[in-house]
Amino acid sequence: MDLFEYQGKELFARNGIPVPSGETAETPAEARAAAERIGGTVVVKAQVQVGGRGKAGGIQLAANPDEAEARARDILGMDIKGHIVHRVWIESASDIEKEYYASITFDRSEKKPLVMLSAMGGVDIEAVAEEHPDKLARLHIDPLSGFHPHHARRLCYEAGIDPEAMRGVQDILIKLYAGFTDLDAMLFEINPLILTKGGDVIALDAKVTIDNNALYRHPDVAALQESTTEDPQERMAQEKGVTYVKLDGDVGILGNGAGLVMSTLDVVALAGGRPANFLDAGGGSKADEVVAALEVLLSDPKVKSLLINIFGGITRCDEVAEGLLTAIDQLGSTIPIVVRLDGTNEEEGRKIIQDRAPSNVVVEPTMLSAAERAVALAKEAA
Amino acid sequence: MDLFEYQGKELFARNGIPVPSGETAETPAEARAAAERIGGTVVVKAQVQVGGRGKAGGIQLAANPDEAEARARDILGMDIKGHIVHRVWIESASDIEKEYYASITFDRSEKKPLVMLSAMGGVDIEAVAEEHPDKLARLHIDPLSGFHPHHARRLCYEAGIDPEAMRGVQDILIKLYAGFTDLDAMLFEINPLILTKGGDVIALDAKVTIDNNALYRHPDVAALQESTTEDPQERMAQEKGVTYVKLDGDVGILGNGAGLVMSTLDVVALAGGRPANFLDAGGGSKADEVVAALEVLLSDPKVKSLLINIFGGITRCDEVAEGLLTAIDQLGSTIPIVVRLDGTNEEEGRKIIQDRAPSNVVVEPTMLSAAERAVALAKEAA
Amino acid sequence: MSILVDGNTRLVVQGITGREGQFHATRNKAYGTNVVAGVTPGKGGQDIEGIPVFNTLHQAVTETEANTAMVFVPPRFAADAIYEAIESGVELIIAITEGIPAHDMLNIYTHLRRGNQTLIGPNCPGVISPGKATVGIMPTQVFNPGRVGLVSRSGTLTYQISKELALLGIGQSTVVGIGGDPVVGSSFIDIISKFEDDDETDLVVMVGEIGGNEEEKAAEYIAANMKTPVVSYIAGFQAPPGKQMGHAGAIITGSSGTAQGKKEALEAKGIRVGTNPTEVAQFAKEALR
Amino acid sequence: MSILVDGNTRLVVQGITGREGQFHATRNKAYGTNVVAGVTPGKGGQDIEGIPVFNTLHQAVTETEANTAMVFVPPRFAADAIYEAIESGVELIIAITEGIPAHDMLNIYTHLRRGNQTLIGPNCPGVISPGKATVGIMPTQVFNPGRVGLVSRSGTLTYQISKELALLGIGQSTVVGIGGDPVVGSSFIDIISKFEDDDETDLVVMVGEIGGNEEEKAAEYIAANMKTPVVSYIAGFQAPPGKQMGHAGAIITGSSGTAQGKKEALEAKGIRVGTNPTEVAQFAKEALR
Repeated sequence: MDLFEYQGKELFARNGIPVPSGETAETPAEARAAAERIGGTVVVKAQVQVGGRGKAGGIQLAANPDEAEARARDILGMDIKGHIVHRVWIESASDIEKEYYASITFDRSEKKPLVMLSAMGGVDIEAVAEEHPDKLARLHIDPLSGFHPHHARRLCYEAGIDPEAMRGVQDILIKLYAGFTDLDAMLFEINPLILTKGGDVIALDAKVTIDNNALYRHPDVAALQESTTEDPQERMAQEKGVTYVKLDGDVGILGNGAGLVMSTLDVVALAGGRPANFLDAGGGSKADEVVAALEVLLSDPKVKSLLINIFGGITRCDEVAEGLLTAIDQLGSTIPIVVRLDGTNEEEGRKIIQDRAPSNVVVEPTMLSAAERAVALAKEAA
Repeated sequence: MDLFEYQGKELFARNGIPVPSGETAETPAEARAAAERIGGTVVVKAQVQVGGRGKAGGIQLAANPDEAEARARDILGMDIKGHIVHRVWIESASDIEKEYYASITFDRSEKKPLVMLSAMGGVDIEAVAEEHPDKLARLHIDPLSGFHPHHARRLCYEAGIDPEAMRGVQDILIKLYAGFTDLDAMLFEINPLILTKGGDVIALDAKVTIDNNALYRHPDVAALQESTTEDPQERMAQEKGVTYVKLDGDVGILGNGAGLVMSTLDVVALAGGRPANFLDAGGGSKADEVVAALEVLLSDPKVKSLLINIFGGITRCDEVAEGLLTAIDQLGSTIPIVVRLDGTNEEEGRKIIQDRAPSNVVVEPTMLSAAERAVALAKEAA
Repeated sequence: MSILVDGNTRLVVQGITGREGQFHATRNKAYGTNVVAGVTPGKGGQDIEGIPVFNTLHQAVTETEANTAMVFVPPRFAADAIYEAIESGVELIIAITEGIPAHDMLNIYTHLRRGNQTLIGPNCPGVISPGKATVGIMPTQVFNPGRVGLVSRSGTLTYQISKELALLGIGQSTVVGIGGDPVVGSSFIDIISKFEDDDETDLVVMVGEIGGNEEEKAAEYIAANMKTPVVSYIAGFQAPPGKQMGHAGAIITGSSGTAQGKKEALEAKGIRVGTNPTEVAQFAKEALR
Repeated sequence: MSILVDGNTRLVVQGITGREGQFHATRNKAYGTNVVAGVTPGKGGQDIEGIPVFNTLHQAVTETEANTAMVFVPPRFAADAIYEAIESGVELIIAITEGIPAHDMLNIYTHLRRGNQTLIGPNCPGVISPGKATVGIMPTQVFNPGRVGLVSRSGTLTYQISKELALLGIGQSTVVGIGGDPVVGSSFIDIISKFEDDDETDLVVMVGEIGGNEEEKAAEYIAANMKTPVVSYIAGFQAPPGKQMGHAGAIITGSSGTAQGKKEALEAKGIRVGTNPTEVAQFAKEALR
């Protein structure tokens, strides 16, 4: 689960990491009111979960409430790389002396948290990593013995943090790591982490990703979750708890297990078709989940044919077949549906479909033949 | 640092471990008032840091405030194995169905925390361990991977905890371990841990020892510290931060380092004398500490001679000698003092004494000769 | 031989009285796996179709000498069950459960790697040595005894490729689903090195997918250490690019992680990569000639 | 030979710019120890009587190839310094600091014991191989080169017994103060087993005291594994009994822990136990004949 900047800053603040004070606003009038309460020069920042906001004009200074209202009017509704701005964050402008970069990543490859720190922050850090690798200090941490003050010191000296920022940066790194583990984070990133002219060290940005599997331990974070997609099928899928990504083709795809679904997309492409989506009904799909998944797929007018590709392990094919019948019954769809069922209870599943499914549902014996049939049917319908 | 029962229960309560509600009282009138506020039958419990309170009559039931006042009058001022009762704890009486035993110890030998649990609580647990070792479940915990729910389950099944108490005991064990590590405890002991007739699991007692070296991390616990000794020298030593234990002889002893001081006691005994105390001025003793230590020793009228046995490593003998001169100057003592100085800056130290000390101070070259001289001088003075 | 599970496997199932635990434990037993015990706290003394149930894994292992534990408990309790399995001393732990928090697995992984027990999974379909034993949720009818070792990050894709192999008359020595989570107990390298040492494995099929860099690391390992030939399949050429919010991830993974990148990394080391399940089975057949 | 420290020791002193750190670092150097670096954050680039100071131990070890670290930082920061020393890769860590919280040491001990670095202390006087090198706070004038290995829980008692040995003309191969805290990095057994393997050690003097059961465990170990003779001293026959508040401690330690109990345990294994420092030196002399 990705957090918006304002949510990340709220979490940081709760973990003792200094952030500028601020407020969210969803209308220009709210932005004005917020700027009045905060006082002085403020920054109006688009709240979207995508990089490059600044370059896109989504971050603007405002010297007074009038300007804040005007800037908010500019920014609200903006489309930044497909993300519509529905909310801005207004915070008091900081007096920046230096800009640093700090992050903690869950490094799958090393199977350790990776802490990175650079004195070259506020810029494209990927470019820094590429062009000045020695300016980006990196340290993997043993998860069992944890992050210690000496790690923070080493990172600061290796990154070349200024002496007057040493204490503040070390303190933030220690709190950042504690928060990273306490909150089951997959990513904490601060760019820029600034030294103010007054000598304080403050997080000016906050990119936070929390492990979805651990949200049950953090109900306050889970409660922040909101849909960030503008697509109706993606929204519906989120509501129903289905793993769905929209693509731009016309062959709707439903499979069980991410690997098999990815493989199905590849095979549809090889057969000359264009997948309309990625939809994983999950490793242990039951009838209800199949119904929910089909509802999402069939609500998409671009879908011309459906390919249901199930290989049962923990999933049982008879349950999938029952789900399919229920969905067709409820939704009354006449779109051609090609079904491939293999694995646990495959005979029972195929029998259910052959005996009881309407004529727009056909069974194919192999994945390849099913893909070819679905592609052909989509072309016919187009 | 050992806590009183009422302090331990307060810590337990803060860690989510259920304890009976109660109040402390230092007078019979306070006990009556407390019993009135608590209501119903209460237990009046002597607050002393020693086992066997119950057998000594330090724990009494009281059916009403009148009885509570009377029982408090009985108990306050009682001498339980040398500990005078200055305070009682009044708590609502529990409806006991079963009594268990639970503890976590810092096991120096295995270098792991040891969790113990028994369904035979409320009695002398050392006897249970001796006579029914299979009734006392024991489990060492890896400090880095920590205490997990499966440890709690295993302990409960192995100890034979009743099914209706399973959940409550497991929950308490998990919280107990978390508190043990969070609070830098050396001992957590609950005897009895009870199952009430209502089905709740509650800690009826609390023995807690916190690592003195870690008290800086727990200022709230450190603030609970109070002197528990009735002896004037021990009190003075505590105030001055000197490690001192009174013994019943007449040769006062001051050394640096616990091992050397223990050895000095042994050598004094071998020389036919009786040590008046154990006093370790510490591994890095400086002049101030020597002055403080001598103040404690010289305030004891039973001390007939003093043996100062210093082997300097990190301690410097010249600083000890200066401290000795300062102390004699300030306190004006004429008691015979035998000094043995060896190690770092020994020449300078001996010279300071030989040149500037009054005539009641003599220097001996070896520990053995110094002990013999101090014993002889004590006998002369007696 | 074969690797990990075989006729010497003595299986204890953690969470045996749950719906799925019971279903698959009895299926594993029906296949011929020696399922010696189950564990569900509070249900000690019961039995599941003749499999005795214990309150604690410690007791189950002590009394039945189980050497393999299968974790079938819900995600919130699964990390605890894996720790319990580690402490019980079993040689092999196979964790089927999906949805264990990543930080829990990070701690488990670090703890486990200091000893010499093996963890497969979590979020994996299990392990089958066809004709000998199966531990997990795989549909056994797809697999036949043979001399191909198969290792995969994906469950259902494993079945698909095994089915394609079966259509060409190829069976497996052992099939291992290592699981798709960010942190799993055993990597491709851990498993293919076991296949390298197995007399009954003549070829390894490695089934990867987009994300991470385990396939790239395996390519290096194979080139440096393997005599047994390897063919591979990678899923996800058409997959939508994963959303990358921060830059830190991009810095550490660089350009690796795409299906095309993985394919090129493997092919650079002389490993043929199929782009659909039928093709990789064909490559396997050719490599076995 | 000798053990732990000698002419190959390359010492880095953590906390070198503190009052005690500076005093003892320069004394160690004056004795002949190769003190190659010091560490104090923020003071990198300075030097202490020619010893270069670095901001981090990592940098100090990288640039000077130090193989031994001495921890001389205040107790609140000492656990961090020990972790830093472990990560720096030095072979030997000698922690002088007194007052480190016991739970911190428990974690450090568990962490350390999974690798193969050695920690002596904390709350110890250090290690000296007379005539070769000293690391710590011991008064060097008390020690002479010789063939007795001495290991002790107590600092000042170590000096006392070494002095008694000197009065009888006996010197030491190495003297190790293992420290008196509840959890120290190396036990009696760890050190006497090193003496057993040392060609230059003909006799071991083990100096124990009341509390714990390390002496009892050492007695078992000596009887089972040692060819080198051992004599022992135990302090605390007249010591006041330790206050025992709960019963849990009594259950685990049983009757061990008293000076008399330790003496009997050692004597039961044929190890002579002196009851005062002069006597144990005498026993050592007799054993060396």
